[in-house]
Amino acid sequence: MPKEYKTPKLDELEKGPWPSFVKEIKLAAKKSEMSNDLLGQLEQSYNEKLGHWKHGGIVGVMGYGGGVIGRYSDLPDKYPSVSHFHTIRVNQPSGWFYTSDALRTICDIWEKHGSGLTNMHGSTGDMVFLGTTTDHLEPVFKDLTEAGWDLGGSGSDMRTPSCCVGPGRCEWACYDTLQRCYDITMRYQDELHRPAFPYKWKFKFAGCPNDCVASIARADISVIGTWKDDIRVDADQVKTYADEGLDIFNDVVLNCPAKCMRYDGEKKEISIDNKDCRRCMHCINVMPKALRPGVEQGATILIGAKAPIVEGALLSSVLIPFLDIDDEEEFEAFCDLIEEMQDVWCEEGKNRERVGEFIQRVGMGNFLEAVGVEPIPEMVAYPRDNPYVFYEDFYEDEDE
Amino acid sequence: MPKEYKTPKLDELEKGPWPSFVKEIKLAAKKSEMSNDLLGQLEQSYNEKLGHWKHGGIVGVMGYGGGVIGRYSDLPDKYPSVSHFHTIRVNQPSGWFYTSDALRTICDIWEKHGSGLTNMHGSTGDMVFLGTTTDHLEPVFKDLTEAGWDLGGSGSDMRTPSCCVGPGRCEWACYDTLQRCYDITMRYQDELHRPAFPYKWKFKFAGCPNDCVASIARADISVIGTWKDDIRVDADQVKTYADEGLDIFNDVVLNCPAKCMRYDGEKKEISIDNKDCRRCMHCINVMPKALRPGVEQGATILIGAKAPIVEGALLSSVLIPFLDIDDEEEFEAFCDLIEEMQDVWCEEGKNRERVGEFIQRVGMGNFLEAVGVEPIPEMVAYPRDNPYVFYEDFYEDEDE
Amino acid sequence: MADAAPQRITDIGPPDFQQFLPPVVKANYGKWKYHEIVEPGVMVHVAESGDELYTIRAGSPRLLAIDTIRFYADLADKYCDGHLRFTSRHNVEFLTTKKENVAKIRAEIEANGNPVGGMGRSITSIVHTQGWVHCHSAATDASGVVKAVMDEVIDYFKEEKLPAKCRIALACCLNMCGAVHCSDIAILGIHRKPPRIDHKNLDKICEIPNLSASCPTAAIRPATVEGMPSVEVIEEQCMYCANCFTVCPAMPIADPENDGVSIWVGGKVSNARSEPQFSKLAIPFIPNNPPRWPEVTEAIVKIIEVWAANARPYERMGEWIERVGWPRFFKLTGIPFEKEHIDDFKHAGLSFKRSAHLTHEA
Amino acid sequence: MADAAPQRITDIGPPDFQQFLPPVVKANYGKWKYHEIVEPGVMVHVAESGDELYTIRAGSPRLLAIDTIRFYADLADKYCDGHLRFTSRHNVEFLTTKKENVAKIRAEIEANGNPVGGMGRSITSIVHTQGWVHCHSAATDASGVVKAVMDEVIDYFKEEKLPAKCRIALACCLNMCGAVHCSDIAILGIHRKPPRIDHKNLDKICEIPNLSASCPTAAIRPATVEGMPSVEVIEEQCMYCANCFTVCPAMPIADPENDGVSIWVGGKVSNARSEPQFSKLAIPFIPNNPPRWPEVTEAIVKIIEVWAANARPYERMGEWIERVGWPRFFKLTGIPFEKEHIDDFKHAGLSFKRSAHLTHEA
Ligand code: SRM
Ligand code: SRM
Ligand code: SRM
Ligand code: SRM
Ligand code: SF4
Ligand code: SF4
Ligand code: SF4
Ligand code: SF4
Ligand code: SF4
Ligand code: SF4
Ligand code: SF4
Ligand code: SF4
Repeated sequence: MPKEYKTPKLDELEKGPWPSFVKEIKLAAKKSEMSNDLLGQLEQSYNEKLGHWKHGGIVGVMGYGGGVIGRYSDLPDKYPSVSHFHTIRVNQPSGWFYTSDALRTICDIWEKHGSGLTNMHGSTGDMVFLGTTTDHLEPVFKDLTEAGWDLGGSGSDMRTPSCCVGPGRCEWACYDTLQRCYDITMRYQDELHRPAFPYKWKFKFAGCPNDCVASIARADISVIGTWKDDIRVDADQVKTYADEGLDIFNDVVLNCPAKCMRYDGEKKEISIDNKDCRRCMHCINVMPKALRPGVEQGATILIGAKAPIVEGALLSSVLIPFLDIDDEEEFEAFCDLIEEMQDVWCEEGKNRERVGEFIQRVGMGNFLEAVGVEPIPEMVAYPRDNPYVFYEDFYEDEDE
Repeated sequence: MPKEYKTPKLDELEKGPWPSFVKEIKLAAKKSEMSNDLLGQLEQSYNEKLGHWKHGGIVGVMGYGGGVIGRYSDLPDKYPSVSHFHTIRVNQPSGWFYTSDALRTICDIWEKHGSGLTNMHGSTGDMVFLGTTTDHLEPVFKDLTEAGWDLGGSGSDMRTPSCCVGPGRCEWACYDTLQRCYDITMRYQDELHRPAFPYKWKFKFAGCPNDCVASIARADISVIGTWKDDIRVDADQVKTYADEGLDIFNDVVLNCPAKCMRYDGEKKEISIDNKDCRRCMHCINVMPKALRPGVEQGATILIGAKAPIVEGALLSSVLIPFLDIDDEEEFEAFCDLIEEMQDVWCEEGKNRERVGEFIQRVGMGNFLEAVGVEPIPEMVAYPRDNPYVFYEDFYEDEDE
Repeated sequence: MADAAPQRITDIGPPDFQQFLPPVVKANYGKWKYHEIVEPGVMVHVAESGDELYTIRAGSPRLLAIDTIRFYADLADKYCDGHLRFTSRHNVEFLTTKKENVAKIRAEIEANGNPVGGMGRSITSIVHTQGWVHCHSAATDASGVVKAVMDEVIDYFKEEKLPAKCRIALACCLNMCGAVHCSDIAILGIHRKPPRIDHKNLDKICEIPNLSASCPTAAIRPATVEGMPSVEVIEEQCMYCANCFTVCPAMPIADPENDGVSIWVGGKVSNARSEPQFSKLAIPFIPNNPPRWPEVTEAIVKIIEVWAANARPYERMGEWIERVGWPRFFKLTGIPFEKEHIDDFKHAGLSFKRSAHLTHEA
Repeated sequence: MADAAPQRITDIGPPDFQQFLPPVVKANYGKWKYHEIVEPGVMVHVAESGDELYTIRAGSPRLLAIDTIRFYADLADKYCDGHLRFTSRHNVEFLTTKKENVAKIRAEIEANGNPVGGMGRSITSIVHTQGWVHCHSAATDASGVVKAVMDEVIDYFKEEKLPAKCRIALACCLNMCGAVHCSDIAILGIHRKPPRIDHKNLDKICEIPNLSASCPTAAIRPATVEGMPSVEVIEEQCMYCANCFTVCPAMPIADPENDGVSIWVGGKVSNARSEPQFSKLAIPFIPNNPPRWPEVTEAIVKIIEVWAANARPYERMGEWIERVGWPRFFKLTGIPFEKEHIDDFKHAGLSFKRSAHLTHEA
């Protein structure tokens, strides 16, 4: 019988209409002493306003450098079952599609080897198995791989790529996010499992500029779908929206960042100057039955997003304005560029320097030169506004 | 007879429809050997693509530290009349209004003591007397002051303030630019003539947000007129503009940065949500007969503009969103604040550190604290987006 | 899938997603035409073929016991031919071609305590991190704050009654695992005291040059303390980012009285209308007050209500504030503007108001 | 004014402007109602009283011989009761209440070679600096380039045929006395070679610590050269700003082959519509080619024409580029985009395109 903890503070969080994580821990605690001790330690944290985990140590499965986060309680005597409480990151399938069978297999493995608690999913995208001991790592790994699953990334490696639902269920997907996410994951298994970079290296794939996987904010390489040709307009549907009361003028036209739409209120007709359109998606979002992205579709590749530590947060910035990433040749070229960038970053990057910080430190121009990409104005919001140019060539006159 | 220089290069610049500075130099050269030698040296510069002036030395009039820029030719043997060629900065009257008599007096003084060449005006605003010798400095100063004129600033002092034409000839002036420019100039004569600051200290007064004196780009203290209440609308004149063919919708409403205007094309009526209006002036500029600033007028005070050296160019930023600067009490309070800021900057500023750079270095919050101004959200375009907050107070718990 | 291999299997990657796609998805892959939200939390996607796919989205606590996952799986078997997915914000979605199943799924999942919603102009689940449940670095809990906030705003999850989407995120320390920096509302755990130094052990477990280099403000200097090689922290230069602690366990920084939560607003990720933006500081500090962090929930509810009452349709939090100006935001929410709001980090000067574009009250 | 004082007069300041105001200005001071541009270069201001004031604006070379000033004075006497003013951009303005004088003033001032114009949607005089005429620091001439450019664009001065105002400014070195950093088109003199060091004299005339501190990129280090205290410059770190030369004459930087002109576009000062903005780099370098700098004038004319042909009414250069995007600007003007255009100074990262807001050509 597991020890019974009084958890008046946590019990408060069982109340209220939103589903309760405390209920989940208690549910798991019925079967797992680990989860039960977690409950105890967490209640103590709630009382003391202080976490009780020690700085992680390096643990893992044989031959892999990533996928496991070591974790130890700083009150191991009091909560012995969580004295080791490592998490295992399990690489999710593209788009987080599952079958009930697949989920049950996973649950069974985790029931056998761990706390029975998970995150579905971690914020990088993995399934997170929350809490096990060092001696269970190899067994759980064995069971997982035998069932067809593998670990995700952690440490200074390629991290588990993730993607939006894309062509699986979205009319706006401009390329096959699910497939390309899978392709990159499979291609870089070694990079994903064996940290060899200066720091983490994250990929996210969004099918259109709505960016439902937050790639521009959270991935070193952000792949965002877009299109080249004209927005497809179904004039009848425009009229229907107008008739149904949509304020096309104020809600659509006035919100167009490119100021490239005109609306004829009498005729209920919309016209778009597509050469100025920024592919922001707004008008399409508001009138999905009337407007659709063009048919010449592909992706914009951006680079460098990260959280604030150390130099301040970054959003990714444009590297390739348009790539027909579904095309195998262009995809190969993209992979070549990835590898080229990895090389340059590995060679010149400092320890714990994300690629975005690296580019800022060495200068975008120098970075482009090193990876063999031509500078183009699409890469900047605006050209420099300071006159501090490092001209590389100057003429030497005779008398020097 | 002055030496005659062949100036084929400069002669090219006598051609063409725009008034020629070469003609002016030649005109002056008829009466002045200095201007003649200037012609010779300038032609040489045009041939060699190189200036021939030496780094300025410190020259001036007794008791003043500013107002004169020392200048020496590096070819004194070849162009002896410009071996000394100092400029004198003469403080212009507010708004650059002159009478013909006043101008003639000035011309006569300069004919007597210098090259006969001027800049009307220098880019800070002074009349610039272009070229004289050290021994003429005291005499020219004597003649000027006797005629009621005084020198402008140079070096690390308050620089000659300047202002737009304002109430003198502009319907949009929201305060008396001419008077306040004059007041500040007179009040700070000592600061203007005797450099005692870390670096230069410039004031510019614009009567409205059009900023016709470029104060926000060029003055450490930028005073820009604005108003508090509603834009005055003359509905009949709006109709007239519409009837005369102005595209009120596209040219006015769509350009409103606050998106706070609505236009009823049928009734030809404009409506403005004044609480959102940013006082940008655009609609008023386009329809001066129909729209006017409100009647509760005053000024926004901004601080810190400068050219790029060393840390990059700066525009001024909001210090006081609204000040009824025409009111004597509020003006006194403004002067008190100026002096407070001078003190703090003098005490903590580094040599050659403009106040804008100073504020960036010590932090706006600390600067405000030092000068006794409350921080308000009007001072920022947006609050910080990084989590690196220097909290000043933290609780100490018992066991420390 | 399972396949008893004698040797150790590695680098196989995740299963191919194809095997998990519902048949209707396979049939209409990349051929969807449009979608419609048919009721809160339920949308239909219509394919060019005319096929329809209904999605029922339900809120989930993310921290799930395996038995709950099994419950989801059972529900999928019952109504969705065994198909379901999770979203990028940790909700669970049931996918069915049968319109008549929608109400049934809703009933069963709601009965389990999972509200249906989070679509369109709503608040969806809060992206968050580990907190005291699993991380050594946390300045606050994650799941607890999230639960407390969602309890208060759940109506905005269940109904579409906001001007636009409102994305809330939480990260329990400045590492920002939730990547909260681009959220309409971000809750960020924050320390407010310099690290303590375990001089006895420091040299044994950490590399001093690396440690010094880790500090963004160069507040850490090598020093010999009681004869031992260690470091000192110039306290005035420390802004409590805890990067030193990440690099070196001998620099603990958590402190019950000084740890807490800051609130950030106006960020976004999508390119819709305006470009993606960072969230900006709204409330510098609220002390930790478990189990329900009432000051935090109150502030968030207030911010949402003010935005909802004042924004135009389709205006995200930051777009609204951008239009009416930050002074209005502070005025309407009643949040005091303080020195801490003014940036003083690297790009500080760029955040100053460098124009006369101001609103004034007559 | 003149008043023979026996003792030295100081600190009297400029004369009170009041004594220079035309009577109609005094009478209607602060009571102007509206204005109208009645013909290019001529406007009338109408006061609430109904009084009218005509202003005729004429281009001036700024660098004026006193005899030219006297000519302006005579003209003011003849038609304006002795009143005139100069503008913040160095034009001269004749002020009269008599409509019938307008044509006469125009005729006489034009006959003297001063075009009338510069109002409304036009190009007005170029704000500029000293150049080789008077400054030791110049990387190019000022007056010469200005004259050459104005000769080419004078029709835009004389007629109102642009989408909006176009402000051109020139500064002959990075000190930017013309404050060109916020101009629709800025011409900026620029060095491209590190300073030479006069080791023999340096220590005598300059303070070495001040000198080292003056360099924004920390490229200057104290060094002993041939036994003398001096400095060395790490050439790869130098971006030729010449701040060291400003501080120390023993660091000359001017160089005929490497000095020249850069072109910047899209800045503005007014708050009208958009907030004030810095100009951005369009052309990194054009060699000095006196007396007429044909490559410079050609580039500027091209930029103006492209803007004029493509901008909407009221769209300043920068507002147009902001709307259609920088790629379009480079494409239409044919200016090559190069590494130099990408910022690598302090705030570099903020100039990267951090969104998917892009135009694409099908
Ligand atoms: C589990 C997870 C949070 C969660 O609850 O979802 C997580 C947890 C941790 N993150 Fe994270 N990060 C997680 C997603 C992220 C994200 C979001 C993303 O990937 O989309 C970010 C922001 C994006 C980014 O990478 O910039 C993120 C930015 C960080 C950082 C700061 C990195 C930086 O460059 O600034 C650190 C600090 C570090 O790496 O030393 C960090 C470090 C950590 C560590 C390993 C703490 C540490 O210093 O050792 C945390 C372990 C917690 C634990 O005990 O389990 N974590 N971390 C997420 C991974 C789950 C998964 O694999 O799916
Ligand atoms: C004469 C004038 C240019 C002109 O042709 O109009 C001028 C000329 C000089 N400026 Fe200037 N500046 C002049 C207006 C400006 C302006 C514009 C303004 O005031 O509106 C600026 C930019 C605004 C600003 O102050 O930031 C300006 C920013 C500089 C700087 C850079 C200051 C900075 O903080 O970055 C320097 C360098 C220095 O001070 O060492 C400088 C230095 C100089 C020196 C004194 C060169 C030097 O290093 O000794 C020049 C003397 C030239 C000569 O031989 O006559 N000048 N200078 C302008 C003054 C005339 C007058 O009094 O009306
Ligand atoms: C005379 C002068 C003020 C002075 O005290 O000397 C002046 C006078 C007027 N300005 Fe100005 N501005 C004057 C320099 C400026 C400057 C400063 C500068 O260029 O260095 C600016 C800021 C320029 C910038 O943004 O870069 C300036 C931005 C404006 C604007 C805003 C234009 C815009 O759309 O951005 C207006 C409004 C308009 O024209 O519609 C304006 C409007 C006016 C009006 C119509 C105001 C009025 O009702 O009298 C005046 C005649 C306008 C004209 O020339 O078309 N004035 N005006 C200056 C004439 C300079 C010249 O000789 O050409
Ligand atoms: C299911 C999901 C993708 C996935 O692969 O998991 C998804 C699905 C859809 N998104 Fe999304 N978005 C999803 C996360 C996101 C995110 C990422 C995030 O929040 O971290 C964003 C960026 C948020 C931001 O900007 O901060 C996002 C920004 C959008 C937008 C742009 C909204 C805007 O105006 O800024 C749209 C367009 C719209 O809703 O009008 C959109 C539209 C849609 C549509 C309508 C697309 C479609 O036709 O199917 C889908 C249903 C929308 C809905 O929920 O109202 N989706 N969407 C994600 C559901 C998360 C959840 O459980 O709530
Ligand atoms: S990012 Fe675009 S394609 Fe992907 S789910 Fe969102 S709206 Fe659909
Ligand atoms: S996608 Fe965006 S930029 Fe393009 S027309 Fe629609 S609203 Fe305008
Ligand atoms: S700044 Fe305003 S008040 Fe002054 S002249 Fe220009 S438009 Fe008139
Ligand atoms: S002044 Fe500017 S912000 Fe105000 S209503 Fe007019 S255009 Fe809009
Ligand atoms: S945000 Fe900080 S405390 Fe929270 S999980 Fe990530 S590293 Fe740990
Ligand atoms: S908490 Fe951050 S700022 Fe403070 S010493 Fe550590 S690394 Fe430096
Ligand atoms: S810009 Fe430079 S060269 Fe030109 S006058 Fe000013 S300091 Fe001299
Ligand atoms: S020119 Fe500028 S960058 Fe080069 S050494 Fe001198 S101060 Fe430094």
